[in-house]
Amino acid sequence: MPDNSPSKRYWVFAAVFVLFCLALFPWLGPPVYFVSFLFTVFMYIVLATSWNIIGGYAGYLSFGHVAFFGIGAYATVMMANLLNLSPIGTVLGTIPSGAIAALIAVIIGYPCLALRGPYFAVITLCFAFVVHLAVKNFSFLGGADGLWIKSMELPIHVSRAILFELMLGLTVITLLASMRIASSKFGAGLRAIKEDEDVAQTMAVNAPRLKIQAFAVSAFFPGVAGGIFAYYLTYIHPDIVFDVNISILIVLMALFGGGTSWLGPLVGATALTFINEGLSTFVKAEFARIIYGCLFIVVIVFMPNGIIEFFKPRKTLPEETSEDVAQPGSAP
Amino acid sequence: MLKGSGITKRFGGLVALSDVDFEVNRGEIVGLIGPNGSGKTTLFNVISGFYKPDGGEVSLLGERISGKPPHRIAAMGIGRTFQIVRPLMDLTLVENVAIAVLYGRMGISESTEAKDKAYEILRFTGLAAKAYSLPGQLVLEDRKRLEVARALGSRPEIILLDEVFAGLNRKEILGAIELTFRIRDEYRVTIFMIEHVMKAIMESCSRIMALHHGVKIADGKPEEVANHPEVIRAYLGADYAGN
Amino acid sequence: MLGINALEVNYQHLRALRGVSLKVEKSDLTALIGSNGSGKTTLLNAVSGLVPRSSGTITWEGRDITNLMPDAICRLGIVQVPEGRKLFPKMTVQENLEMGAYLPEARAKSVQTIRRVFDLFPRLAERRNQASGLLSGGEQQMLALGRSLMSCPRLLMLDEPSLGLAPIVASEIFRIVSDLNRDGLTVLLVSQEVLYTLSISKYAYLLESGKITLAGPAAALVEDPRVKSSYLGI
Amino acid sequence: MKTVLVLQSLLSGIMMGAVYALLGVGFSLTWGVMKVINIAHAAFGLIAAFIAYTLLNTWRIDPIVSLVFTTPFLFFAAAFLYRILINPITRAKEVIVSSMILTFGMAIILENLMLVIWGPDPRLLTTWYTSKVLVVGPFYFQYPRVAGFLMAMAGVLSIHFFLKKTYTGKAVRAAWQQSEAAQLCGVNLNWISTITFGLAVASAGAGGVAMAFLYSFEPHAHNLWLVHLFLVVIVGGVGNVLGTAAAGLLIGIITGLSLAFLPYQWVNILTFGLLMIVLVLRPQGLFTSEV
Amino acid sequence: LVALPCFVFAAEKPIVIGGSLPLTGQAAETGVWIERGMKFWADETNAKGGLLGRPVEFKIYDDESNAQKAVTFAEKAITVDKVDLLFGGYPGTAARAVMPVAEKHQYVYVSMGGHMKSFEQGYKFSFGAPPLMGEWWYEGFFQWLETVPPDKRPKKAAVYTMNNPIGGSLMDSINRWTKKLNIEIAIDERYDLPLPDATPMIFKAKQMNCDIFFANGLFSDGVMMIRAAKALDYNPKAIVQGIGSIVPAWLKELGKDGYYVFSGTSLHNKLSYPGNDKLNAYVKEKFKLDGYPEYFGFGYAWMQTLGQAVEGAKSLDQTKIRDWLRANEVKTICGPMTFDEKGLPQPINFCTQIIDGQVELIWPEKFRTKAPVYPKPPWN
Ligand SMILES: Nc1ncnc2c1ncn2[C@@H]1O[C@H](COP(=O)(O)OP(=O)(O)OP(=O)(O)O)[C@@H](O)[C@H]1O
Ligand SMILES: Nc1ncnc2c1ncn2[C@@H]1O[C@H](COP(=O)(O)OP(=O)(O)OP(=O)(O)O)[C@@H](O)[C@H]1O
Ligand SMILES: [Mg+2]
Ligand SMILES: [Mg+2]
Repeated sequence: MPDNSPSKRYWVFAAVFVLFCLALFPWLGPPVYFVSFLFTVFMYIVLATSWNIIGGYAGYLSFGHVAFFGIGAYATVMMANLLNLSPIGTVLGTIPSGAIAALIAVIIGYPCLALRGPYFAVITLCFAFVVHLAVKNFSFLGGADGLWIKSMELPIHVSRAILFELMLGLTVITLLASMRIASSKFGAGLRAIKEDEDVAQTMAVNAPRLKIQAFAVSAFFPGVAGGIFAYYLTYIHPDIVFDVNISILIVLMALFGGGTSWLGPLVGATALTFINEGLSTFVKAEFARIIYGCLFIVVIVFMPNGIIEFFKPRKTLPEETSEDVAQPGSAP
Repeated sequence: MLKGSGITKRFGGLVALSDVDFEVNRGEIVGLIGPNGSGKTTLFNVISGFYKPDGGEVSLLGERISGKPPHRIAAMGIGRTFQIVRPLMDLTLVENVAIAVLYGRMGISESTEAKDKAYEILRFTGLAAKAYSLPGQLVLEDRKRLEVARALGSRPEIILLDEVFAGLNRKEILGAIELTFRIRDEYRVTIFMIEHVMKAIMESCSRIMALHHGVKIADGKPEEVANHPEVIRAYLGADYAGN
Repeated sequence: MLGINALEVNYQHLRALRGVSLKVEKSDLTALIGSNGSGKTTLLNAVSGLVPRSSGTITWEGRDITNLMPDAICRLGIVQVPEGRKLFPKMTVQENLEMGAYLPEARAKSVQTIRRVFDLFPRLAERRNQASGLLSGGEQQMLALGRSLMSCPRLLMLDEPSLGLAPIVASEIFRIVSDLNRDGLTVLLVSQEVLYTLSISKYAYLLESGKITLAGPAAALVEDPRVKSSYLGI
Repeated sequence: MKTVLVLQSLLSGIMMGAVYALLGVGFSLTWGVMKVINIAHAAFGLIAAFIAYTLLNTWRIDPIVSLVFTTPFLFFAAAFLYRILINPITRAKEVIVSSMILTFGMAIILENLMLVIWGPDPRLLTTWYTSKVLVVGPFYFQYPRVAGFLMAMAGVLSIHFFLKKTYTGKAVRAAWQQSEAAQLCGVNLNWISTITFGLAVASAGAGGVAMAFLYSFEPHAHNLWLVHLFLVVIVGGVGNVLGTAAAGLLIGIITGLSLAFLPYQWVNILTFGLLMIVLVLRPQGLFTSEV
Repeated sequence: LVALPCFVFAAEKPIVIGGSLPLTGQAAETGVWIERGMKFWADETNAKGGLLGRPVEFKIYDDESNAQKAVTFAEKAITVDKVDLLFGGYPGTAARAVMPVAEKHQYVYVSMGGHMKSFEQGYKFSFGAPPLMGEWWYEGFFQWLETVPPDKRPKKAAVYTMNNPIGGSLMDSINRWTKKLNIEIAIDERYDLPLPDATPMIFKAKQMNCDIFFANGLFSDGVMMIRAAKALDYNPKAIVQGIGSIVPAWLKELGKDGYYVFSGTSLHNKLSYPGNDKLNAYVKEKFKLDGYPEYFGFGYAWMQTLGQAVEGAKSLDQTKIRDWLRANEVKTICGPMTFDEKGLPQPINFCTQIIDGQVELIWPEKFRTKAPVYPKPPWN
């Protein structure tokens, strides 16, 4: 939306400044660990933000998003190893890997997106399991042994810095895509689908197609991220890159921040990764996680619609009025 | 313009519609009456693509629409309201209607413009004052108006109204009847409406069809149908005359 | 019997009732009319305890019931047939009726009451094992009425019982309500079918924008010019 | 001999599936009737298993007997948690999502409490009958499986009868189909929800002990159990008690048979794959849902 | 006694040894024992005057059994805490992921490694001392089996392997040796953990008359298989169980049913190398166990190796430490070791069998603590 109000310009300026500082960071010679840590933060922002396109905007809670991440990782490593790609080739290879993830999203989205609500959540969860187990059983994909990828022949802080910049770039692109979608016709259609898919259809919203598009877009970025992550780790294993906990974590991150806007997942992913890290540094792991668990409870009890909604100026939220609640069995 | 022939719809053992023929011509206001559970809403659901008919077909302007998905049918120019209102609860009224404008046949794909247009439609349906509030705060009557506004948003050729007069008192019904005529005249939309409020239907419709147990039992001028013995027996009741 | 005094109800920013006072006398059929959004449903819900009451009092047989929970109010015999029927859609007709007799006193008599309800609505008896969500609108309304009778009400509050019903069923419902009243049941009836309603009720109130603007014997209200022009469309 | 293998696997599968069902009904109940997806459900079951383990190893109390203590304990603990934490959010805009996050937090807390109390090593419930075998003709049944199966049957059926036959049970269903109307019928919503949640969690306790008869368990085992819960409940139809039971058996049978005829590593793929197909073909679960 | 060394070293800056262990999560049970073994080594070293005259201390992160976290913590230890030495991690997947990190940062990494595949990646700073090498796990068993007269050897094998890197690596020696000894592999299947039901496995093995049963898994699935074997009265000549059968809980759960199971190991508390007695005495006193648990020994042995290398190199310079390890022999509780260019010692081939409630060493012959029981007596 072309909006050139001063406050908007101010925000854009601030964002560019922050980005610039972030991009500069790894070259200032910080301990590599901090570079890696921020790399993980970015990765989760990418994952949560792209999840949010299907999960937050369209209301289709995918619990299998880690599958796309893993597919991207495997595709990248397979490509690099089979074609003997150079580092640059490998980096570029993450893009087709993302495309492969998106393509798979289209294929499985076709039957799965016909399901609604929790059913969709569960079928995507199953999908992630199936992919995970299948990869583990196919020896040409390394099977239960996993795969190695040759790392860049560069000093570690340089190679980490490069991967950092890549992930940062991907983060920016993902956020821009998410913002753009939120304010576009496409985003409006997705919102209508989230609210009531039947009604959306009477408004000529081509729900099946929009959902698939959203699903594909939201699978693409995790695919690319998976590729970059594989390169970062140099060794991938199904239990690492198809870990269902990642799926659950990204859903929580997005919802924690608030799924209705692009900002929510950004805030959620950043907050949770930092909190997690902070806690595990200062407290014994069990107690750290007990605190972590309490945090979810506190947030949900006091900010039931995510952090973002909580700090937003409030529109008066209506109580769910009970007039004319659609009754099962009655026609739509 | 909208034409159905031999439409049959079954739910398990129940025949909700059996071999129904109908036709709605451009510019008409056609009423659909019938006892509760006679299949009226089901017929609308078949037309708008939510149910696939078990037999027969529906066509719009000569093009077959049965079997097409609901959004295609909507895009071809059939708008509808829901008997049990279904506003998009988290969106303001303007946003509700703007989505219909964006995806409908207005050819608008820019949000701001769509919202302006949506506001215009809301004003037309008498909801301008509440345009930026959420549907949860509306009374039933206004929610029904919102349904109508949303249906108009996609600029349909024909609009299916399912009991938008229910729960109104006599005075309010007069307002609603007027709105119906204005929809037809200002938006050049053909209207096909289900109604139990006989006053509304008698005064606004040029033609009425009556269903009973999924079978069409009458079709004709309002007075004809109102005096049709079977309609009186099954639907209006003997003391209708006194009402 | 039921007394409402200066009742106020607020929804977030909206004052839905602004100091309503009315009375329902024993064995009367009292009508409450008003345009859309005037607060009729809100009033009934306030009596039933479903919406928070900001100020004012509600008394029942002299006892203050303003702050009771809905189930406690139901226990006193104040029973509502809610707008939009609100059946338990996946329970059978029989089970819906049984739920009406949930409270122990009613449960004890449920066998007789259910027979009475089936006598009153033979259609329900035929469909007693069908899930209520699949009933037609008219049958659903009958079931809602039947369910409320199962709790052996002492005050029956009906909220637009004829909404969305075929004329033939609507008039039947009104006839049943007036029959019940003739047999001694106290009724508070909310309806948009103003003429019909006033013709069977004894006393009536007109509610406009959350205030009672007119009250009197039903026969008098029918003749009131304001009612005539705004509600009867004459 | 082949038929013996088939039947044996079938029966083993049924016994295993019954246990999933027992663990699943409570989950299904809170989800179906109160729209609360209780991620901590399996963790509660796991607590019961750990308590059973401790009682068994310190006082030689049989795990089944231990349920006499654990189910009431879980019932009251859950009722308490419901009152202070879950009740406030059940009227929120998106109960399913909020409840998931809330109970996810609860699950993390419970898991780590277990870790603090019992440590991370895998445990097995070893009773005097653990390696006893019931031989019926050519079939062998390990006692713990039989015990788990019987517990499951008893649990599922009693919940079913509670919901269908008792007034309180009907009130539970009514309250969640139409809460306002239920209140108008004199149902105390708070009370009913508290009972439902308590009951569901208490049944998880029984399910947890039954699971512990079959598998080893450690504090994070509930995550895997949870996956099975989701599957059973979805296939059975959310909120449908008998459907959940049937789905549990079905999944057990599929697993049992594929264990017998497929290389082991394909069994899970097959199970999850079949479930995906079931979901695509019958989106509302195999059994039409009812509460 | 504990406080004393602190006073002695008060002036010297301690040598910090950092890294992560799975102290919670899936692999926690073993991670905790490794930590205890390492700590025992530290106490012992400090009591003896430390390394290079400086006390040692650990900075241990809990990676929650998550390989990705293990990598992050390794980097944190190296680059933020700037630890002097990196200690070896666990389990195999984590070690596989950490090895390249250690390599990149040029830190010596003495650990179990991630089986043979990870040692074939050409890393220069990683050592397995001892490695937990699945490929070698059954070596001793087969060497012993070869000494059994051919007509008494089993003819048909059922092999069930857990589907992970450990399981996969175990197949190596099975495949090699069964060919050599002319044993037919009638069943070769993998399973994902946790095992849903062991009965069909045993049922199939029994039906096909497999007279040797390989259960290549961990503790709980191993227990389930033995229970099922007993339930179905399946009596092969030998049961070989991968990793679970040497943990103390095995006998606790199974009692007599757990007897006579063969397994391999790369170290054992009954070995006669110096140090084992001391460890046994310690766990006896501290944890009331007869013989130290295996992972306690691993934690200790890895630190033993690293410590000797530091002392040998007389420096904390990682390259010097590495070069010293490449060139010299270390003496560990599982014997002396020298390393090849992969960072591996000679293949280790201990074979154990549970006899009368004790994990006994039966191979190599010179370490034998009891004569093997073969064929396995039938149940009851
Ligand atoms: N999805 C469905 N499954 C099963 N039966 C259905 C379904 N939808 C409608 N029916 C049944 O079909 C019949 C016709 O229903 P329909 O909603 O079309 O009636 P209607 O004429 O609109 O009635 P009303 O005036 O009360 O709105 C009813 O008996 C209804 O119960
Ligand atoms: N849950 C709610 N939240 C906010 N406002 C509400 C809510 N329910 C009703 N209102 C508002 O309160 C006012 C009174 O509504 P109420 O439903 O009582 O009217 P009514 O007289 O029953 O109208 P109708 O004839 O449409 O049934 C209306 O302006 C309505 O918008
Ligand atoms: Mg209808
Ligand atoms: Mg009302």
